[in-house]
Amino acid sequence: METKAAPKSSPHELESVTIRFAGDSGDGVQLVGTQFMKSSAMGGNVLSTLPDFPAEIRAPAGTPAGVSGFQIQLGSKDVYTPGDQPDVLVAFNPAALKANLADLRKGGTVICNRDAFTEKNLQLAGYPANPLLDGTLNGYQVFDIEIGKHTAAALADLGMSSKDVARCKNYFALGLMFWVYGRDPEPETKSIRTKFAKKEPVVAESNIRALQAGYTYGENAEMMVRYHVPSATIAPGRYRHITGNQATALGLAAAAKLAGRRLFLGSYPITPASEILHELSALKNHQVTTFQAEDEIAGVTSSIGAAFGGAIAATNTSGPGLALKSEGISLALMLELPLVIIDVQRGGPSTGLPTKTEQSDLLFAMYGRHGEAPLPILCAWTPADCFDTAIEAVRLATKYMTPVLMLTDGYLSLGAEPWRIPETDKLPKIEVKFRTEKEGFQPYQRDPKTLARPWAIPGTPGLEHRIGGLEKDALTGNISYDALNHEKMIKVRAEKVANIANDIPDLKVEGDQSGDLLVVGWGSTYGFIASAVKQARAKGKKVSHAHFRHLNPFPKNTEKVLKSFKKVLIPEMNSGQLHALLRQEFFLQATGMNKVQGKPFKVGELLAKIQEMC
Amino acid sequence: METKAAPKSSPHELESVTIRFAGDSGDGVQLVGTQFMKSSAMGGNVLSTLPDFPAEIRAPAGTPAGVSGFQIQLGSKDVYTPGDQPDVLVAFNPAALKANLADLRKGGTVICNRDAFTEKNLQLAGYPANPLLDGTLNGYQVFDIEIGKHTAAALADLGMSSKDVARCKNYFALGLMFWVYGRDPEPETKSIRTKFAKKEPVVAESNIRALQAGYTYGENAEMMVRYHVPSATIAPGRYRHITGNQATALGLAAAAKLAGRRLFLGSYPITPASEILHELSALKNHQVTTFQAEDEIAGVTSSIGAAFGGAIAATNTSGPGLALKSEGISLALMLELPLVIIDVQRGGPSTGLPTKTEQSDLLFAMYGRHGEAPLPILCAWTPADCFDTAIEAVRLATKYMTPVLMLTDGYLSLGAEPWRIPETDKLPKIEVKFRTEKEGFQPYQRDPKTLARPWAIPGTPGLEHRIGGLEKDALTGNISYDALNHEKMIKVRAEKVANIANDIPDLKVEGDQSGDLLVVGWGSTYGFIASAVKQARAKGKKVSHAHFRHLNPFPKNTEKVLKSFKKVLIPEMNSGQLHALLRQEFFLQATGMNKVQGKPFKVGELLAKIQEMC
Amino acid sequence: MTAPSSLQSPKPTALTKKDFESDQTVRWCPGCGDFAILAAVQKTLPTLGIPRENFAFISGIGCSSRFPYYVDTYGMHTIHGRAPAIASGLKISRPDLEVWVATGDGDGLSIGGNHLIHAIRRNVGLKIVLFNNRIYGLTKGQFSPTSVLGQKTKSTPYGNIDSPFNPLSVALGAEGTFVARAIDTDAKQLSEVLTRAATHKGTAFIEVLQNCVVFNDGAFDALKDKDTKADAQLPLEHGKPMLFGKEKNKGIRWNVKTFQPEVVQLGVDGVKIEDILVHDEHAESPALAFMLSRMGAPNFPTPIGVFRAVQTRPAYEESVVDMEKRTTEKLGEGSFDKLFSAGAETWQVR
Amino acid sequence: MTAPSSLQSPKPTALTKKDFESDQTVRWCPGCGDFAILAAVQKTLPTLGIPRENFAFISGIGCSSRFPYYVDTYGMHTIHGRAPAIASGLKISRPDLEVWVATGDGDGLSIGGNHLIHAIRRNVGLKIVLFNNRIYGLTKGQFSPTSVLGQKTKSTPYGNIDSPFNPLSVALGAEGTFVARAIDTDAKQLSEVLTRAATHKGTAFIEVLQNCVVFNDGAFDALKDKDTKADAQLPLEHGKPMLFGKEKNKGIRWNVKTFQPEVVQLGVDGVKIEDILVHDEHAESPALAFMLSRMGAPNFPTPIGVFRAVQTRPAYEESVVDMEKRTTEKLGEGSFDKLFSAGAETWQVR
Ligand SMILES: Cc1ncc(C[n+]2csc(CCOP(=O)(O)OP(=O)(O)O)c2C)c(N)n1
Ligand SMILES: Cc1ncc(C[n+]2csc(CCOP(=O)(O)OP(=O)(O)O)c2C)c(N)n1
Ligand code: SF4
Ligand code: SF4
Ligand SMILES: [Mg+2]
Ligand SMILES: [Mg+2]
Repeated sequence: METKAAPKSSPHELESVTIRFAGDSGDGVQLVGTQFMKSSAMGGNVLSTLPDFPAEIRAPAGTPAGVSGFQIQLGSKDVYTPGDQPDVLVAFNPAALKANLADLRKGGTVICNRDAFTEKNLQLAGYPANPLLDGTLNGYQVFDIEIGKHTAAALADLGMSSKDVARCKNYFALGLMFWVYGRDPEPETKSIRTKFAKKEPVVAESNIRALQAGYTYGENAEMMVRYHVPSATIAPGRYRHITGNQATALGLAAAAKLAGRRLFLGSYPITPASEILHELSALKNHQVTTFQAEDEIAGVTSSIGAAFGGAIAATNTSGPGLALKSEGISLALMLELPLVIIDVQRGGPSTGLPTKTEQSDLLFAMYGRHGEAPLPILCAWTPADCFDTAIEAVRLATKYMTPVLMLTDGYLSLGAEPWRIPETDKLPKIEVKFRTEKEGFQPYQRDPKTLARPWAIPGTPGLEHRIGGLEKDALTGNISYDALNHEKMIKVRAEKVANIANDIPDLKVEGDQSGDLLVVGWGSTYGFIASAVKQARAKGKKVSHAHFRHLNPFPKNTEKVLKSFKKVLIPEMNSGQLHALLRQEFFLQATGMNKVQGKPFKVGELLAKIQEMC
Repeated sequence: METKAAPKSSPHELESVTIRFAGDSGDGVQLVGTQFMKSSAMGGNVLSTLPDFPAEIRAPAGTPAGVSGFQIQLGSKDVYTPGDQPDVLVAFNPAALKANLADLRKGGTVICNRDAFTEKNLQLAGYPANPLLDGTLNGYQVFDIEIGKHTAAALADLGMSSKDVARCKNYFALGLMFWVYGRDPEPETKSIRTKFAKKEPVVAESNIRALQAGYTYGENAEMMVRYHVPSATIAPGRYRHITGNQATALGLAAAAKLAGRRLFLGSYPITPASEILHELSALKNHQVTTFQAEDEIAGVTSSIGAAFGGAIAATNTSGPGLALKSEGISLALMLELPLVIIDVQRGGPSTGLPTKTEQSDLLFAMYGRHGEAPLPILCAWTPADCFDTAIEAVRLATKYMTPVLMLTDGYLSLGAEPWRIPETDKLPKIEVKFRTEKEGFQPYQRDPKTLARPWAIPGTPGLEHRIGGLEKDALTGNISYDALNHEKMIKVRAEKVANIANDIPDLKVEGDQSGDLLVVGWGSTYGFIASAVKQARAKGKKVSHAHFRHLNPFPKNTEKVLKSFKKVLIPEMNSGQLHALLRQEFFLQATGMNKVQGKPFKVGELLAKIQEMC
Repeated sequence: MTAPSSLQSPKPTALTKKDFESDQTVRWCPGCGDFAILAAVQKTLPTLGIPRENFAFISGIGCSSRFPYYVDTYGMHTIHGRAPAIASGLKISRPDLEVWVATGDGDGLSIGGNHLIHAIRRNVGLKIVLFNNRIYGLTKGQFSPTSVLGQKTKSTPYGNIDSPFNPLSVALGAEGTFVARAIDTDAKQLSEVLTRAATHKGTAFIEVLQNCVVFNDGAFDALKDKDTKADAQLPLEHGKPMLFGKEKNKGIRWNVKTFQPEVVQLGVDGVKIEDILVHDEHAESPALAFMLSRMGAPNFPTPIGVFRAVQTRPAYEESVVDMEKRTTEKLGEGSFDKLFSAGAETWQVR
Repeated sequence: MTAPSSLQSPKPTALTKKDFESDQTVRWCPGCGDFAILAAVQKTLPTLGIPRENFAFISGIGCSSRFPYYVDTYGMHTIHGRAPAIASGLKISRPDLEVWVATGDGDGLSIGGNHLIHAIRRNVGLKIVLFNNRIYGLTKGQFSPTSVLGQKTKSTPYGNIDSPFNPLSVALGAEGTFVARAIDTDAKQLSEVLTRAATHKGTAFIEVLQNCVVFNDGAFDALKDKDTKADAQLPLEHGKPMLFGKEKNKGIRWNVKTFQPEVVQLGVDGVKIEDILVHDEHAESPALAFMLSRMGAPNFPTPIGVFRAVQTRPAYEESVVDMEKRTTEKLGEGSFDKLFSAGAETWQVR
């Protein structure tokens, strides 16, 4: 396929645009979305994406319950979220239109496959009449294109079955979108060839032709308008698209490589955390062991066994699984073995809303163990940031010989963004030293600086020792029922965690260091708050943003930061859990903004609140 | 046995005295203690007792590790604790002396069995020389009596084996103590006859003779001094001795009887909560089902099943078990079924100090579930108070259709006091109504006042319905993934619990309603704080005491009470958990006093702190 | 405790399948084997002569565990793996109810394995239907403890190395008194087994081989395929010789020497009908049933039907009731008075 | 991952029992059966030719679970019921270690039942020693899942109504490849079984009948008593006919009709030695071992020894290593570069 000359009319320039692709599970929506994302990224845009899967495995075809979606925001700068509202909706069938129209910006663009608006499909979608004709779409810019027909025409001479032809529709749509947004279809053509290299040649050929047909259609159709989203300044390097769960998995594997140890993941599948297990289970040539245990308890306890043996041990789960792991985590804490626990938060309580996002496990992470049982807690901000967070979690766990809780959430798990593949030598160092020296070995003798006990693994001659969950003598680790020893141990365990404050970066303020309003967040709200604060500042508001990565201990400058602003706003996807912690620790008077709807804030909502407050 | 005439010299009067009986597991120490307690109670004293068992099941006989103890404080008023320090130590062997001497008040009294101070026993106890002779006991008042010899003499003509004779030593000691404290031995004589009615007559006879011999010994031994602890004003009625775990069990059983329903306890043994299961398992003629499940998870979930079926359902455990129950409790909360969870707190984290007391599960109780999952929390103050607390827990659970967490602890579990058996008609009402009306039935339609949903149990025609752990439609209870419905449900579940504040008594202040210092506590510290505050007030300090029974929600007047004092002191057997909650909820500036040594505060420690603060 | 309401319930009028269909849209994937099981249950229940309100369906989490929502009785969709424990609590405190458990190979054998074997050991009167699709359906396709070696799944991209449980061997090793196997699509045989389970006193455990069209399609095709079925299945019938094959001329003989069963053909090498093992559901020892549970492809046909059905021990809830009765006879009906002085000495203060 | 240190370790010098005695005072009740088991283990370990530092003992909670403290190797006293899972994690990530599990009937079969059967199913190379005293010792005497019917305990004051597990049936139902039974006080036989277990590849499961002097004294007296022992025990020997009794003239015969074993006497009613079942530890099918696991008082002697010992499937950790090797051969040694582009398209921004 040849790339065409300059378009007839010069494209409209946009700072950013949000597009949602939607269709039946079989429509290839995720593929179109990802490929569009990739070409946008290669085209120099910054972007953020979020897929949307039906709650049921395979809800009946053609019904709104079976619609799958993929949303992307791309722009020339400051794109931190997949966008509040699509500007463009690409709907492959009536159900997709039905399920998504309400989200579309008023006046936005609908591109749809007119061929799919048959009697039967309209009925399955629950449309009494054809929305393309009955005024439902008044006020929108509608392009109803016979995608099926055009695709079929383009592939007419390939001798394919009509079912196979229909499968290529998504590439037609992709080609069209390439034309609209001025993307070069060439790399995609290559990519199609590589992807289908092992299949019959006709497969690649047909998809390339469909792509081309879509592109050509845009060019020829008088009515279509082109848009141009100018390039952003992007750091040069090799990139890939990465979801939060992928990034978490790679972060763990990378950390283990950095430490020169095996990674052991003890896991039990649970939405939305399972992909971490899936990703790692494919890394069998990377000194990675994945153990799908019989339950979450075995997930965490097998990891404890592996940690005892010297592995970089981790376990991943979501709320109900974290509940089951509580006793095991408490054991790891008592044994003072390194362990990373990843909680991909979802809607609770109980089974709750498994496929929806929420930030409601913070207090559970903080206090979710019997007895006095503090441990470090950190959280990731964006999908790609899960990578760095996982490495930081491993660093703390091994340096301080402690279980570390890392919080991500349903939004991060599936949300994605381009990720610049790091240079190996720029990655943090993770130094793991096993004790081998017999002389003076005491299982609970602490490093005076970190308060960490030695890691002496089985197989080391002369260091044979026993550890356990009963309270231990502060030096020997033998069982001790002594009253003052217990108090001492309670204190030293707390101190060890509190000390980590000396080893983590200060809380950073984005914007001015003091002012009228500080918006404080943690975790996956980062992008939403950052966008809103930027927009408010652009409007002249004296608002800044501080976002916690470390939730226990808090960074040392936390109080200073919090008290440098007249007001503090704490948006959370829960009923106010960080708020509670900050009140408790710093007597902070703040305003909570709480959304517990299983979905992220909208930038617009946050902006409105900021404007209301300053 | 005849009761003797007035003693030679009139007895010294004491307001209160603390006595500790100590001996080998086989010495019958618990029996002597309990019988002494009973006679003291019948004699009109107020009192509090605490046994002390070795950490090992049956540590080697004759060693300090194998020593068992029983401490009692009796007095003519204001006895709320088993006493800080024994004034009198009754030691049956050298190991008992060794293990307990350090606790004895300087200048206190040691009564011991001289016959037991043999070479071998001294060695087992770890005494290089005989402490009765080498000055170890300088500064104490020592009565080393050949208890063995005297007992043998008294039973000489009964033809018993020397082993059987030795078994009666404890009654000799009891008789002696009866004489010292002016107790009437007659009821005890009767009690012995009843107790051994089914055994050979010689058994009762020998024990009675030993009792008598001890009493006579006291009378004849020139050196012994008599004490008199005047009677207290005690409400008339029928009394029994009751431990916290017994009281909890009876409270649950009584609550079920009051509700006219079966009690179902799903349980798994764990120290120090097991006795609740033991007690209830003996009540098979009381419509009580005890189910010893395979683990704590099955303990709580079987109870949920029973609650669904209409039983008054409860589950009891300690820290590690509570951790395992977290997911199940979250389900009960989502199902909105009544359930009482009893956590007998012990030293944590992990296995920790299983036989020691602690108050370190408060924040875990509060936040120990994933998602937004609030539930009512209450705690018991004294052993007998566990009875009322359990009834209150059942009342709230059934009235509000919610799981309720009740906290007791290791100290309460074994600690005991006389309990006035309540008149049935004075017990609280517990009204349980099952929905039977078909018309308009909706599983999640709420009572407008309590916000409770209806309890519609299987077997009711026409009310067939399904409930589950996924988020539910606010009315029908069907699965709902709707965003706003979820938020609504999160709010209503929280509101239901918060509303309970309208249904519980105000926080009561003991002492003046305002002043220099308020000492705030919760749970088993009650007696210790009450004693200390009384003593400080007696010294003219402007100090008062407020003690929480309801920890979530807090009573409505809490803030007002807290802010009526210049300073607030919060003593807790943890690192400051109630403190954290009060800071968080009321921005309270207070002083924490934290003891995490696996044992209760001493009244003296508290008093010193109060005096330091005001 | 008897539900006050169930006492009032009138004689069950003739119920139909429709009475057991709830108003909730069934949300399994089109073609899922769960539909057939649902239909079989809905067809069987009205034949049992039990009022609808006396049924309770308890499930854990999984595609299969959505079951209770679709049956118009009492029901609880609980948490992952705990259904047998929840159901035990219900049945023990309410022996008047018919308590069914719907569970999956993940729910029942992975996370819930312990509750399952303990319920079976105690012989709690539950009807446990385990939907075995050898995969985790709801979480989109990880291997389960019944997945076969080498199976490629989301979490075993290079093939499964966990050797599987045999659910029936597990149930028999856990002292099962009623143990059976059925196939989702064989409605008649499935209904028969369900009916038998319904009347069993104690735990009835039924493994239903169930097709997951999305993540493990065709797992049981050899057993279902018209052409291979007769050779692949060994239908168990109490008191009947174990014959199979299109002509019913193949059979199972016991080889005492190897202590193993072997497949023989009637008439070949002098094999007579008397040489063929006779099925005995009621054998006191579970050894026969256990041996049968070990049979399957490639060397043996897979037995289908009731492996074991004995009433050698009381149902747990019967023992509970009995113990209460005996204790009450001995100690008298409980009263507040008895309660408060339970196991303690009392005294009077005036 | 091989411990760097274990590579450096010199040839094991001749170890003795003393080398395996830790400095901690043993804190069981005087007379407890655990002492004998400890002694047997401490005596067996030095005979295995394995460096001391390569042993790890993992336990849960219970009297029996205090075991690791007393053995001077690496050890972990973990939480209740989880030892098999913790030990699995250790063994899988460190196949070079010898990982032993000490557990009780409560720890291993009640709360820990699921981890136990899953470890056995996977055939993880653990040596699991289950101290069966039919009681919860540490928590002072509640019944356990192996307590007998009617047993009076702290939580069953009127007698136990929970019918017990047979630990060996459970292990066999869970696909056990090595299943054995021993008695605490029979040091010789116990040591033999321990030695056999030590060399088994895969999970070795050993039930040790253990006396709790305090809460369930004498539970196994009939098996131990000099006078009754010979009739009460059936010592299993591979390849040998199953004979027992003081004169070794009683034996076990298989009754094909009833599909049950029966006790016969040599010479009586024409019973010959050839009629007696011959023990086969290595039988591919677990049916024989299962049948043996069902035998016991009052109608049968209790078999003691190795019921089953097969190497029909690889140990789990071997499969893990093998899978890694094969994958690495196919995909090449992992590097950061490969890691970061795993399963994804990449592109260059300049
Ligand atoms: C505590 C907990 N862990 C994990 C999950 C996630 N989860 C839900 S269903 C399921 C497995 C379902 O498999 P199976 O029981 O075989 O049911 P199927 O979907 O195949 O019918 C898992 C792992 C959960 N809901 N809760
Ligand atoms: C989670 C948890 N639940 C309960 C307990 C209490 N507990 C400790 S040991 C034990 C039972 C021990 O029985 P068994 O395993 O047979 O060991 P034994 O003491 O008889 O050797 C129980 C219930 C605990 N420590 N942790
Ligand atoms: S995923 Fe499989 S088991 Fe689940 S509904 Fe779909 S076909 Fe059925
Ligand atoms: S209680 Fe029983 S098992 Fe525990 S140490 Fe004592 S005798 Fe042994
Ligand atoms: Mg399944
Ligand atoms: Mg035991």
